Amino acid sequence: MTAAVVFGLCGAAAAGLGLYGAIANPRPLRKILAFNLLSSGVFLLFGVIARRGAVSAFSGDPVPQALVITGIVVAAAGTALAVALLLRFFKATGSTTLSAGALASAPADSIDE
Amino acid sequence: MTSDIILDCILAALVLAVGCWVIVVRDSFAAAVGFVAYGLLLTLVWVRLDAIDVALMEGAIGSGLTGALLLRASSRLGAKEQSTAAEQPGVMLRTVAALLSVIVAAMLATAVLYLPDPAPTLAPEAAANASATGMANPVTNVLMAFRAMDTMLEKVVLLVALAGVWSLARDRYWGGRPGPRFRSDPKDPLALLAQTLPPLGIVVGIYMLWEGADAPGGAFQGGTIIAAMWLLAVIAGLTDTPPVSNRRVRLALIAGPLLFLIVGFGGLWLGEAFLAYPVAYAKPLLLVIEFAMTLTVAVTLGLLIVGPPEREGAP
Amino acid sequence: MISVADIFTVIAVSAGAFFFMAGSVGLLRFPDTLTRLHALTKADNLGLGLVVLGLMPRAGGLLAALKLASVWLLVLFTGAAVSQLIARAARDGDQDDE
Amino acid sequence: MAEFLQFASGFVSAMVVLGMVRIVRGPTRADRMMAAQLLGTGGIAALLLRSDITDTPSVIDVALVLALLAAFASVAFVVKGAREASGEPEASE
Repeated sequence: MTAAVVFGLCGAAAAGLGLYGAIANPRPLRKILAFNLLSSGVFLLFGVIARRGAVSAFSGDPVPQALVITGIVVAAAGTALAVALLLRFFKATGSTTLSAGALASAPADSIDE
Repeated sequence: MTSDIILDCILAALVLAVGCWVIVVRDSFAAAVGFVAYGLLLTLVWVRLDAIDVALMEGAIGSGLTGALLLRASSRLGAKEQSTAAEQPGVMLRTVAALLSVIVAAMLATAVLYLPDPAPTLAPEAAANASATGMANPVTNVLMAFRAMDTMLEKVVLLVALAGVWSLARDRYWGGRPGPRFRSDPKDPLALLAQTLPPLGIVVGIYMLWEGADAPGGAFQGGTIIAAMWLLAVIAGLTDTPPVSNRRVRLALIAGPLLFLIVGFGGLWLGEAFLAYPVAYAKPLLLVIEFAMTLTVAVTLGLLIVGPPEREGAP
Repeated sequence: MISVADIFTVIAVSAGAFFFMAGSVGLLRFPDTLTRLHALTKADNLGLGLVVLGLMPRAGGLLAALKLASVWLLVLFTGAAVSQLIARAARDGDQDDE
Repeated sequence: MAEFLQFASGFVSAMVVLGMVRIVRGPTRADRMMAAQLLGTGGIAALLLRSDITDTPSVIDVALVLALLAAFASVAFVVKGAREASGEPEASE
């Protein structure tokens, strides 16, 4: 049992948790949160692969580490876009529901433009 | 060391416990606070995995920028959002979702347990070629030189995301200033914080960029810190967001990828390949690109977090 | 062979750990938000300060020691400002979640 | 010495975990935020100890970043608490 294995299993479980939250929680903001959990789990798996690739001079394989760094930034950008969409949707409809039935009953004039 | 493994197990269990709580807790604000804590714990995990560059990134983004973004979103949505909780999917769907998640997690866990041994690694190649760039930080080398194409395209992805955010503006606010105008109150401790912290933060950000050549750090970490400091000044009302049609803002947005492209085509022109750096000038060239990248990352992330234009720009 | 510096480190770090314990217990046991905030600021400032103080002689050189000190000063300053802000938010009617 | 610092780092982490119960219990948002703040400070202490144990000075930089940005999330909460919630208009238009 090494640190790599422990955190690898942790990453796998975090990815599973995130997947469950993204499907099962009806609230969009919570879906975004869950999605971030999912991506963090995947990043951890990359980290584990990097850690296992350690050779004498380096503490890890730098390629997966670099991929994770770009990944974290892209995940943050995706989160920002999703939150902006959600806030705009909330402003337009006054609700955050994603269910088609509830949206149809929203007053039409509240959707501007 | 056995005590290290015990600490690792505890840390992993803690990460999962906070993760579970973030998923199941009813209140969205509480979930967002949980996410900040989750980001902090992940930072510790990355340190334990000896990936200091990633730990810096996770610390700056996970518990900093994204955490703040989600906290603000949850308070802007307010109580209205709770009512959506009534649409809890049925037991059937939840069971299927749980089953699916368990299967995915189990498959990933199996993959972790049966990773090939010895592990494939590109570290020796990265070490062998480090002299070509003159920089000692292998991660910076990968980001800026060996996989420069990825990094450049990643910046383009950020720009597309920003275009997506801007496109949510109402027609009449197009090109205007994003976000609300926060009022400044000189007696507020927040104003003091926002006056004192950003100068320090910008120094730390530039230090990150500078250190990034030889030690953990780099353009992404530095840019993120600078973005956070700018956002702090905006929230405290000390400065306003610029109109997104501002030419200088747009120039800062494309500075990183543009410089990458110029250098890239320069490499092609000089006869080697796209993005091939002439070895004699590799280090100065990379430093210039990194500087432009820091600027671009800072401006892009900052504008992504403040959201679409909500007001008309100043005449 | 135990040097004076080592003894200093042990004492300071132990004291720091003690303040972290005090802060956590206070955060858990104190009856209302503002008293809990009081407990928290103790841990923030003294706990970390003592840990930093203990580690400073072991840091490799003046620059590293200064960096340690600057981490503490940063936490001290932001902690003070943020505690003020949290206290204000709590006073101005903070809604319960449950 | 390394053993002592290791123990201290474990102890500080354990205490912070104890404090994290407040994130779960609440009841007010300020309480949750405070617990997150404590976690940040404890995490910084653990990182500094870790940096000493493993002799990796760059870990101090991680602590520095946490020290800078931990306040940032709290501020995002406070701005909501102090301004938007108290009925003040967000925008000055």
